[in-house]
Formats: sequence, C-alpha cells, structure tokens
Amino acid sequence: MRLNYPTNIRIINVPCTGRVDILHLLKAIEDGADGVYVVGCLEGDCHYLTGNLKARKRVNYVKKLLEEMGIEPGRVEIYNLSAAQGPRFAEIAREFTARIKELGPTPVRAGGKAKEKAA
Amino acid sequence: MAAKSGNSKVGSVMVVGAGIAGIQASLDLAESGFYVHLVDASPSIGGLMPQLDKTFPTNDCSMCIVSPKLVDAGRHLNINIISNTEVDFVEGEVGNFTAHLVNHPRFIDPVKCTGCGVCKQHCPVTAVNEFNEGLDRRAATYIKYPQAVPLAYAIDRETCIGCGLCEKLCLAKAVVYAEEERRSTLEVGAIILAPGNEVFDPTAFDTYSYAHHPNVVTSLEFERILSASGPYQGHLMRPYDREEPKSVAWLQCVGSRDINHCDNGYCSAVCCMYAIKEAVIAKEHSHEPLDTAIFFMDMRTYGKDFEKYYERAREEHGVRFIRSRVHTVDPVEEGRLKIIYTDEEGKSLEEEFDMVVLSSGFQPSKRTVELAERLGIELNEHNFAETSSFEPVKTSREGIFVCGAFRDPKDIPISVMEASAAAAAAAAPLVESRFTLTKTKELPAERLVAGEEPRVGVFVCNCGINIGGYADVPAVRDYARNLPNVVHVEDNLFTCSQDTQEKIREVIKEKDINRVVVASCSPRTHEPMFQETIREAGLNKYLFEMANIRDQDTWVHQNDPQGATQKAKDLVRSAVAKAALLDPLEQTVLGLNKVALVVGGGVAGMVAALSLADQGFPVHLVEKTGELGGNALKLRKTWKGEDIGSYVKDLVARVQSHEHITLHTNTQVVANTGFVGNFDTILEKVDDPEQKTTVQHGVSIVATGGKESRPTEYLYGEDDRVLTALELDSRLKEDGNGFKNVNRAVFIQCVGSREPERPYCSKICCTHSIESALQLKELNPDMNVYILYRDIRTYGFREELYKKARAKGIIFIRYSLERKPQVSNGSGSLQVQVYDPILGRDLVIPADALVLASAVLPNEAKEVVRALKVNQNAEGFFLEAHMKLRPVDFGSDGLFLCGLAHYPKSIDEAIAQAQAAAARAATVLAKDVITLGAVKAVVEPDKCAVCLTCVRTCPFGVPYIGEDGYAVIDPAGCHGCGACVAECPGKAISLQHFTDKQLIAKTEALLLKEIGEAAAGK
Amino acid sequence: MVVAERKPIEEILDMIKEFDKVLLTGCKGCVTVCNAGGEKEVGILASALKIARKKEGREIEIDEITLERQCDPEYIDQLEDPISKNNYDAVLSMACSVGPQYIAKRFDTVLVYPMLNTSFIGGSLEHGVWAEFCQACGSCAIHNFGGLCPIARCAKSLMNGPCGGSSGGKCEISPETDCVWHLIYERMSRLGQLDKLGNVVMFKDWTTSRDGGPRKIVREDLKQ
Amino acid sequence: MKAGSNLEKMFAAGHFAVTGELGPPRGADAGHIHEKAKYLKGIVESVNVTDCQTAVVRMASMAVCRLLLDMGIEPNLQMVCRDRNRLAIQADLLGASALGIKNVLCLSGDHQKFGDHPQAKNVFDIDSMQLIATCKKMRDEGKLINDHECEGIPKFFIGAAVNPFADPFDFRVTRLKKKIDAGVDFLQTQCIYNMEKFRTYIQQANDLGLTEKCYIMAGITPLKSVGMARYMQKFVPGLDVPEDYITRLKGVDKKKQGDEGIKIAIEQIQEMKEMKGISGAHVMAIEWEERVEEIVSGAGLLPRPDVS
Repeated sequence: MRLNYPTNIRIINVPCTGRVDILHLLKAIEDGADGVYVVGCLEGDCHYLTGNLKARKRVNYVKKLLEEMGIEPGRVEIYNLSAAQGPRFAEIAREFTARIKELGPTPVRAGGKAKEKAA
Repeated sequence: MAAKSGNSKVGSVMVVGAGIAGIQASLDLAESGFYVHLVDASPSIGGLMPQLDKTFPTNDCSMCIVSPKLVDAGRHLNINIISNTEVDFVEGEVGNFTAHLVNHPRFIDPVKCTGCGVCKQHCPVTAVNEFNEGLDRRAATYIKYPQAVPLAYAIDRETCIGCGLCEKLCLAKAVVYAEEERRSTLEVGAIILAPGNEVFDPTAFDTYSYAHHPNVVTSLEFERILSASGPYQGHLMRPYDREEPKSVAWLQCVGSRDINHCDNGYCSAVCCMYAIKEAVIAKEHSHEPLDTAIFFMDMRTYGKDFEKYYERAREEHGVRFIRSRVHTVDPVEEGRLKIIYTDEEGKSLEEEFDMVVLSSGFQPSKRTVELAERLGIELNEHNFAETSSFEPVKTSREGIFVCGAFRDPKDIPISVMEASAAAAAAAAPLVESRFTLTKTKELPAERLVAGEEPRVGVFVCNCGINIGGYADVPAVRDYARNLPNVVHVEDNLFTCSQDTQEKIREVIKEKDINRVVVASCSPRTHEPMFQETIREAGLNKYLFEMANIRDQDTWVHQNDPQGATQKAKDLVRSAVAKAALLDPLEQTVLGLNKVALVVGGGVAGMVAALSLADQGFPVHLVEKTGELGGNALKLRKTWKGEDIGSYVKDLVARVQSHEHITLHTNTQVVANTGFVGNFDTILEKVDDPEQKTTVQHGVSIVATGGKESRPTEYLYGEDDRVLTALELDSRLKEDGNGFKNVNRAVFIQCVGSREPERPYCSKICCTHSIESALQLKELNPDMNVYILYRDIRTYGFREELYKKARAKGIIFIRYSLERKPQVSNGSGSLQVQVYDPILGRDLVIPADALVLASAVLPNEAKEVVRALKVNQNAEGFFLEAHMKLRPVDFGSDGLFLCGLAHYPKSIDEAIAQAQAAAARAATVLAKDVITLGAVKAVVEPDKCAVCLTCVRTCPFGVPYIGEDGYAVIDPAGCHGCGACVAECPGKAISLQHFTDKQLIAKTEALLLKEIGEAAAGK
Repeated sequence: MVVAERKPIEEILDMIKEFDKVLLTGCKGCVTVCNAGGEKEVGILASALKIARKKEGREIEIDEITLERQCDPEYIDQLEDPISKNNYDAVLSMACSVGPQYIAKRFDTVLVYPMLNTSFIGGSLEHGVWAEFCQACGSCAIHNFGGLCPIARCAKSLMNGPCGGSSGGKCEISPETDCVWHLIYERMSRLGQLDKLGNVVMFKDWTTSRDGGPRKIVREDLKQ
Repeated sequence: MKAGSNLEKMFAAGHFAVTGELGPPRGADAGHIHEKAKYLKGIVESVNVTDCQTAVVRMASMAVCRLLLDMGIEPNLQMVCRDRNRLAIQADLLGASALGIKNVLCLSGDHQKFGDHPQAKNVFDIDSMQLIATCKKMRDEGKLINDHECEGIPKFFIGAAVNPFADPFDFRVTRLKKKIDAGVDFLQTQCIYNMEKFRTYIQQANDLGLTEKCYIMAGITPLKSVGMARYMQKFVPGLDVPEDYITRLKGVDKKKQGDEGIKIAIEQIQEMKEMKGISGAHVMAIEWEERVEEIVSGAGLLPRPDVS
C-alpha cells in the first residue's frame, strides 16, 4: 500500500511475537532506542495461537521494570493488527513516534552523553 | 487387473501459453511428477501480468508477485520453456500426442546470451515498444522487461537494419543473424491450452477519439503509464504533453457488452475492478488532488473483497461513479477531452477531462482462434473454448485441456485456479507415467563453512526505481563495503532477475563468500528464491539474510529520500551483523502419508476427492450430514441449462463406488495434529461423540461449503408467496405447473448482500434470478416478471442470459440501497413498491410471487477452524494464502480450500476450484518425502534444567521431557514460533535462524551505530 | 526446590551504586527452574542494571556467568578464572542464598551480594506460580495429615485442626491462601481416615528443625 | 473443685453463667482498666482479659488480670501461642497462678499479619490444643511438658474458645471434642448470630455427649449498627451474620440501631438460657462495656447469684 510513515522506525522481523524475549526489548532500550514496540497479530488471531498474548505479558513486565528504574514505561508498547491493516501499521508508526517525541530522547542515551561531557 | 502396457503413456504435458495460467499449470504438473514443455510465442514468459502495475483488490505490485513465479518456472528442472514458438498441429490421442511446433527465430541464442545488454546499448535502430503498449520506443535488439524469463535478448528483425553491430560486440557469440524458422516435434501425454486473450483494440470506435488523440488510452496503456517500469517511470503523465492530468475518466464496457460496435456481447468480467484500481492508484500517484470518474452501466464488483474495494474507492478515495452511457469523446483545446453522455434518466450531459481511459475488454486473438481450429477444439460463439460447466477445463478433444482467459474472460485468481484444475485434469490420464520423464536436481555439495571467518557478500537492489528512485542505492552499496566481514558489494537494477542470480552464484564462488545479504524488496516474496540461488552456489540456504529496503523503506518513505537512504544503510548494517552470525542449518527430511482428507461432501468436496482418487491417492471424505451433494441437491440447472440433478447423482455414485475413497458421513472433524505430509485427524460421528476414528493423511482440503441466508425483510417468513431463490428452485423442481397461474412475479436482488453488515456481493444471484425468471416466463409466457436489482452482475458469457431476459420482456428496475423496495400485503395481495429511476417515480407492483435473492453465507465450520487452525475473513469465508496467486492454498502448508467456503461461486467455478485444490494437494502427495524448514526450536541438553517451562509454554504441546532427562522438541511438530525460546529460563532452547545472538546483534547494529553517528555530530 | 525471587531493582541498584564493574553469576539449579536466577534472568538483570546506570550517566560493566550450581564448591571454583583475571568491584549472585555464601567463603577478599530473596521450599502450581510446601522441620509427619503439611502450610503451624479463621477453604491471612487444614480435612475424608484427626496431636519436637541450631547431615559411608 | 474460681463454682451450682470481656489498653494507663472494668463488676462472673488481641500490642494480659483481682473482679487470663514458646508459656502460667489467677483461656492467637506488627516473627511452638494439655498436665499431674515436677502446683479452671461457624463446619464438633479430650473445662464460642447453624452445632455436641463433659458458653456480641454488622459479615473470617438481623437493624432509625442490637443480644441470651447444652453466655461488648449491664439485666440474669 506504500503508506508513508516516519523514517525513524526500524523493523526487526521475528517469526511470531511469541519469540520476542524480555531481553530483546531491554537490549533495545539498553542500546539506546528511544522506544521499542512489538507488532503482533490481533488477539485471538495468532497463527501460533497465543504468541501475541505472551508477548503482551512480557511487554508489561518490561514496562514495570522500566518504571522501577525511573524510565517511562510508555517507551515500550505492543500493538495488535492484522496483515490486512496496512493503514493501521502506518498509523501506529506515527502514533508511537509522536508518543516518543513527547517523551523526548531516551534517558539512557542522555545519561551517556552527560558523562561524555563531564569527562 | 488387465496388464497395462508399461509406460505406454507419455509422462509429459505440453502447456501452450506462458501467462500466469500456463505458468501455474506447469508448476503444478512439474511439482507432481510430470515433465512440462511450456510453449509460448513470445521471447519470454509471463503473459499479461508483468505489464500490469498493481493487482486488485490487494494492490499488490503485479510484477513483484509474478516475478517469483517466473523465476520458479524458469529455474524448474522439469519445465522446459520453449519460447518464440507456436504449435502447428497435434497428432495422436490422449497419452500419446505428437505436437508439431514452429520455432520462430530469435536471432540470439538464449543459451549463450548472458543478458548483459551490450547489444541493446549499441543498437542504432529504434522500434515501438510493445511491452509499454507503444508509449515509448526500444532498440531492435531487446528484452521485454528486466525480470524477463528466460533472460535473453532477441532481435526484432522487422525493424533491424542488419548493421551487424550487435554481432560484433557480443562477447558471448550469441547473435545468430542467420537463424531460420525451424520445425520440431514433442511427444506428450496431454496438452493444456492457456493462450490467454488479447485486449480489445478500440481503434474502430471513432466516437471515442482513441485512434487520433494521445490522451485517450486503453486501460492497458494506462497500466504502463502507472507502472514504475513503464514509459514514464511511474509518474502519472498524459501522453499529449507529459503533464500530470488533473482529471481522468474511465469509460467502461469498451469492446464488451456491445454488439453494435463490435461482436462482443459478453462482459469481460474484470474491467470494473481494474478501472477502480487504476483510479485509486492514479490518485495515489498524483501530486495534486486528482479527479477520477468512472462511467459505467453496472458496477460488477462481484469477487472476493471486490465490493469492499469499490466502497473504499467511493467513500475513502473519492472516485466518482457515474451510471451512464457515453456516446462521444470529443477533443477540446489543450489536449482535453469532452465526454458527452446520457445519464440514467435519459438526460444528455457533458463533462471535460484531461485524460480518458477506455476500459477495453478481452477477446481471443486471431492466432488463438486459428490454433484452436488447427487443434480441432470446438469454440463457442464468441471464439472462446467451449467447455461444460461440469468439466470446466476439458475441451472437446480428449486429452486437451484449457484454462485461463481462453475459456472465458476472468481475473488472475480464477485463472490461477483453473490452471491448477487443468493440471489435475491433465495428470489424471497420465498417472501411470508420473515421474517417468522428470529429472532430479543435482545440487552441488554444500560447502562446509563452519570455522570459516564470515565473508559476507552484499547485493543491493534498485528494484528498477522502486528503491533506486528514492534511496541513494550507490551510497548504500558503498557504505556496505566498509561494514565488518563484508568482502563484496554490488548493486543491481533487479536483484531478482535471472542474470543477477547467475552473477550472485558466480561471485559467491569467486570471492569465497560464505554469507549473503540481499537488500531489496521483502523476504515474504523473494527470500526462497535467493536462498535457492545461494544453495546452487554450494552455500547452505540459511546463510542468507535480507534487508527489506523497499517494502519497509523506500515504499513508505517516498517523501524523504535522505531518511530512506539512511534507513537503508541501517537495515543493511543490521542484516550484515546478523549474517555474520548465521549458521548453516540442516533441514529434516520425512516420509509422508500419501492420503488426503477432504472435509465437506458437497460438489466441491466430491470433485476434489474424485480428482485425487482418480490420481490414485486414497481419500477420506468427511461429510457432516448423512447425504452427499450439499447445496447442489437443491439446484436445478446451470445457467447454461445443464441438468445439475443428474450430474450430482452421477458424482455421488462415483464417490460411493470409488476404490480409493473412504466415505465418512454424519461425521465431523474434531481435532487435528501434525503437519504437512503427516497429519492425524480425529473424526467423530455427529450423533455419537463417543464414536471416534483417527485418520492419518498428508494433506487436507476444506470444502465445508456455504448456505443460503434466511432473509429478515420483505415479509419473508410472514407471507407464503415470498420465497428465496433456492425455495423457488425446489418448487420448480417438484412441479413447475403451480407457477402457470402466476401473473406477476417479482425478484428482489441483493437481499442481505452488499449491505453494511454483509459488505460483499454473493456473485451468483443475478444469474440465478435471471435464469429462474426465464424459466417462469417459459411456464407462462404472459407472466409479468420484474427483477429489482442494484447492479446486474452477469459477468462473462452470463451477459447473454441477461440479454435474452430483456428480449423476453423481463422488466429490470434498478433500486439503490438508500431506497430499497417496500413490500406489503395489507389488503391481502402482495404489493411491491419501488422507485424507478428511469421514470423518476415510485411504482407499485402487485405480485403473486416474490423471490428474494438472498445472500450466500459460508457454513460456520467452527470445529474445522479450531481443529485445522485456519483463518477466516470478517464474513466467515476462509482466508487463502494469497488472494491472487495462491487462491486455493491456506497459509499453512498442506491445507487447501475450495467451493463456497472460500466465497460464493457458481458450480463450474466450484468444480474448477475443487480440481485446483486437488492439483495443489497432488504436488504434496506425489512426492516421497517432505523437507521441513529448519526454523525450529532446538534444545541444548547441557543447559536444560528440565523445568518444564517449554512443555507448559508450547501452544502445540510439542516439547516433552525425554528419557535422557532433558526437554525434547520434535522438529516435525515444532511450528517454529519461538514462544518456548523466549521463556526458557536456562536459555537452553534456541530458535534456529532467530537466535538471541542473531536478534540482539541486529538490534545492536541498528542502534549503536546510529547513536555513534549521531554523536559524531551529524 | 528452593524458590526465590529477584530483589527489587532499586534495592540492587543501591547495593551496587559504588561499583563500576561486577560479575553477575547465575545458577542452573533450583533458581533456574523457578525462573529467578537462570541464564535468562541473569541476562535480564544485567541489561536492566546497565540501562539504569546508563541513565544515571555512569555506565557499569557487567560480566555474566551461570554456574551449574552454586551450592557445590567445585562449581564455585569455576569463578576463579574470571575473578582473578578481572578486577571486579563485586560479585553478584543470582543463586539462592547458599550461592553468595559459597562465593564469599571461596573468595576471601571479594565482595558478594545476593540478588535474590530466597523464599521457600516449594513447587510450581502452574507455569509462573510457585507455593511453599515444606519448612524443613527435619521430622516429616505429613502421613498423619493426609500427606499435606500443616507445619509449612498452616499460617499458625497448627497441628490439631483449623483455627477459627478458616473460611470457605481459605486461610484468614488471605483469600489467596488455601487453608491447609481444610484440604487435610477433605483429603482425610476422602481417604476415610477422619477418625485419625480426632486424636490430639501432642507437642512437636523441634530439635530437628532450625530451632536445634544450624543443621548438618553427615553420611559416614560417603564422606571421604 | 479444680481451681475453685467464681466461674467454676457458678457452673457447679448449675447456674447460667455470664462472663464479660475486656481489652487492655495500648499503653501503660491502668486507669483505663478501672474505667472499663467498673461496668462489669457484679454483672458477670468473670472477665476475659485478651492477650494482644488481633495481634495488636496491648498491656500484658497477666498484668491486667492482676489489676482486676485488685478491683475484686475475677479475671480469665487469655493466653495465645503466637508470641510464646513452651518455656515462656509455662513460666507465665506458673506466674499467673502465683498472682491468684484461676481461669485460663487457651488460644492459638490471631495471625500477626493483620496486627500492628506484621513484621513480627510468630512462634506457634505449640498450638491451643497442646496449651490446654499443658495446663491440664501442670494442674493434674503437677508436671511440666518435659515431665519435670512443679514445685507448687498451679490450679486452673481451663477454658478455650470454639468457633462453630468456621469451616469446615463438620469438623467443628470434632475440634470441640478434641479440646475436651485435651482437658478443657469450659468453652466460649465465637459470637453467634446464625442461630440456626448454632443449634445444629450444639445438637451435634449434645448427641456426642460432649456438652456433659464441659461447660459451653454462648458468645454474644451486640451489633452496634448496620455498618458493624456488614463489616463482621464481610471481613471477620468465620463470622456469619444472617441477613435477617441486618434487615432488622435497617428497619429502625440510625440512632436507634444500637438499641436494636442490644435487643437482639437479649433475645439471643434468652434463647440460650433454654438451650440444652449451653451453660452460660460470654458477652463480648467490645468498647461497649457500659451497656453489658443492660443486656444481662434484660436477659433476666441480674442479680447474679452468690456462690461464694
């Protein structure tokens, strides 16, 4: 459909969102992503039955963990949509980008920079 | 059993015509054990599809989806492509035909030609480019399009001046000026005709100004204008001044439904949809808001998801739809055109446009007609192949089959469906000779790369201008050169073209590359092809990684070339990072159960079962009720007048007596485990859940059917005189005489269809109602019969029936959704009130009978959905793997579908689809082994804490704790979702090809470098 | 198995606030099974700590290693190499509390921190849910109670039946906690042994429990 | 006579006995005790002194008992197993006896989870059943748990509590029997609202002849308001307030709900007086001591017979 969305989104493909590990989400944050979101099939429509439900629980776990560390849990999210919802995909990309812009750059990277300056 | 004379039948099939139908038929046959000669008059295969820009209703890029098929056919060991060739005549009979061919000279040896294109670059002659419908020019040495298969040039000797430059320059010594026409013969067991159609040439319509005005174009010309590989590189321009048009009009039914200007009284069946698609895509291409208007008589959006597409075009995209008849298109100043038309009420109106597209219909070409005559094939009155509804792909000559548009005008999915059906039909008489002529591939031994340092080769694709037009591909390529482990980079116009594939194979060997990254379109369509390519170069196919820089980059960031380029670099860097960590993986090879399970004992299910059983495969046919036949038991005749009752009776008898069919009536599917090749399905008696049987099979075909809906309006159920279409059929079947006294009969169309809550067209009702109306007329010629409709959708040759109905005096009154007819029976008589748009006022029709064309619904089939884990769309019809090119496959391997469960369809289409499902199933069953993908969860025993996490997490119940004291995951059962992998607390399980290391490397590469660059003061 | 859970991140961050380089050790035993300290959790904790420290602008280096078990000295020896080669500020253990003690014992001069709270001896009820089943009293008598332990599973360790707080099969301390006496009653009822519960159970001898001091088991036949 | 307490004598004389209850203060103010206790003097045979009830720290039960003795009121020393191991328990029992305390009520104790020191470590070395046995062994055998002979034998009238309304219901009578087997002399029940269920319970006890073997006192707590009734119904485990009573309370003006509660309590005691197997009433008017007299009098139990 070639619907435009912001260029700041980078996609890492997985066979199912059920493959997405808490560690993968944390690593993205650790490596300085301003936000990371998981895009899975609609709930109830998982090709592997429950992968997207598992992913949602893991995303929630990471949200909690980030919150404990004083990082906005909104930097991690999960969305559900079907392969037929191209426009929704673009919309999500825009939505999430807007959310992250609101939150500002990740404190993980800002912290790093602060140190560089101090050094 | 009488001894058969060995392999007396030839195990090969000739397919004539290499459009999408011919290619699909060839692939199915080749995959099920037959050697295929694919003959086409053109220098390359592909037919019409490569010329199209997008395909409806998914807006997939036509070239993108067909290109893998072209490559598959081109590289298939058991498909022999014979280009530039026509069939002269055929001798012999089914099982033993001798085809006499005429091989026209190409003047360039396709075996020697590398497709380098030097000849073309230096050719001094220009000729009209037919591929772009004459909108631009090409050299006399040419190739139709960059992805063409075979990828070899040809010389157009009609324009060639014989300068000899190309011969001198060709390092491959491929140019053969002296080549002459040859004659050759082929021994084949069966023949499939898939010659396709030609687009109607509207030159003769002087009132439309086509011949003289550049801004009046045919729909196919417009496809080329829209196409990125077309004359204008996808920029919407009008030919007159290469300016972007601000308004475009489409005129429907040019060369269709018309016996005044041409002889084509039939409907071309696809033009409504392609016009809508072109309007929508044109709007997307346009920089300024574009006005689009479609001038039409009836909007025929009857296929799966078509109606929704139509709605979206109107509501979301603002395409204007003008119900009218156009009589003239007059040029006015500055290249503009004035359309003079009559609206529904008979008013003459006019409107100006920048461009006019003629939605040209289709017809068999003169060459096709001549071929049919030479082959002794009967044609119908329109010069299409004559077939019966019950044997839709069989021609009048035994052993010769037909599919695609030569049977009747049709869209791509139905062509593909018929192609598979033809493959099944052609295979049936040749079963004994399966695998007698096929070759097996000798793959080079896999190079051992374990222990080697990663040496990554990166191939960046321009995808014509799809990528290169937006991102700076050379910059991406040069950037990739400096990434770790990269030893080779290059960019290509089309990485998927055969010559690039060859180049990749060579460079892998030359530079000892052990990991390959292709940055191009999408792994969804192209990964298997590239994997095969590297395998042919001796690399394990899993040593491949793709960077999606088209679908996920340039296509969605067209307005930000810089951003797109940066993103392409990031994605390539990320892919290279993963590539370095790729491991060669071994695929599991398993035996398979050459048995089929067919669910549903209607016509579709029975035909599918018989088709497979006739090919020698045991079939379990499961029917929920006690009776075979389904909806067909209630039907009377096909629209052509063939008797359905006797057909079904015969079908049931054949099914019941077939030695290879095990019948399970009053039975339903309750559970299914396993995977393609080895399924276990539990069947249960409907009335006795205790009575269970387990069947083992290799494939499943779902044909759970549909049903007529029960109307909730128009006094249905309240007044005995209100019937549904099927109820009328039953009454007519019992005793039609009851209708002799009926003076007035009214049919209301679209009852429950094309409504907001059921936004699809039930496809068959227009034809059905007209056929029934004619029957009533026959019973009582004085009867007044009214059909109240929204659009009459008698697509294809059904239009003849519509014509006949009007001639017989059946009255057609159109109504709109906003102004539906009102039915009352207050005074005892049935009154139908409807607004007649032609008269501009309400009519009240007293009716003795009211027939409601109620919607076709899919059967619920909940157990099947649950057991087989197959998907349905919003309306409850099963969802095929791909709307266009995999119309009978489910997304999961080994599962196929056909019949009403897929979408409402007529009996001939259901039969063809059932045969198609059988053909697709045969591609699995014919083989002796199943090769599984290697993306599986693998347990590292040392790390396993035997904690049961995987056992509890797996949605399919695959892992178990083995005797050796660690978790075991059977690769045959593993679906490869990775749920257990993400949960394993000991990290003892990894998903091959998606390991933590690989995924984290991808993430790191994406992010760390990005930050690095940002920090570097970018 | 020993069931444990990770300490709150905040507590851990506070523990390690002075450090710039640490070794985080996991255990493949019980804590892997109860999803508290296996290789996966080690990875998650390491990443979380790195994120938190990056945020503070003071990155921390964390090496990860997961031992077969942290309750056997031989496995603890495997830490010798990394500890001697790296100048760790501290070693963090994701084993049950046996682990950090073993590490402390083996490496005299190394600071050791527990990352887990060792919770109880128990089992999993379902994936992701664990419950206490044993208090290690050292003299098992569950056969008298239908095979269920009132010492570990009754909030008051009552030995003579449910207290007055048993309601609807649940314990007075929480509606999520089963009243084990209710379960015992039901099971004994099913076993036809209710009469057994009619006898007064007299004083328990706690000498075998931790009340008798730190315990040790010596198998003379095995001891070298 | 086992201990010769006022309460024991009242039972022995065949009177319908009445006991009261007093919660010690969360401080060292002895005046508070005097204030509350005065309402009970002469109204009841003896007064239960709770032992850090609901796991909230309060003045030691034994000390308050001594204060009551000084006021001329007979105390029932409540003792829970939550806070003491067998050493402390036996020591306390010996001490209590020395202070002149004759009635002991043996309890397991509320769990500290809902008290004011949920962080506390509990003990539960022995349970209430074993505590009864301990008292009995000391009194009847003159021995400690470890069979060590006591120098000076404590004499207790041993009581315990039963909750007829806790689950599993069928096990409740068994538990009653076990307490009797362990050596209990009298039992006080949890406050009773569901009379029907209570009748069934007592019937079972009668059938087993258990009511012959010990004195059972019906627990009565007057409902102060609809709110209190609802609270007890919902949040107090093992308490069962039938909807009838709530409807009754709702039927009167809010200010009169307390009076209505008193009325209900009186009716209950009147029924208990006639019930076979019930030997007395234990009136728990927590923080409402001033109205105990009204209840006891209303039930026709005043003046109290003199059995000294």
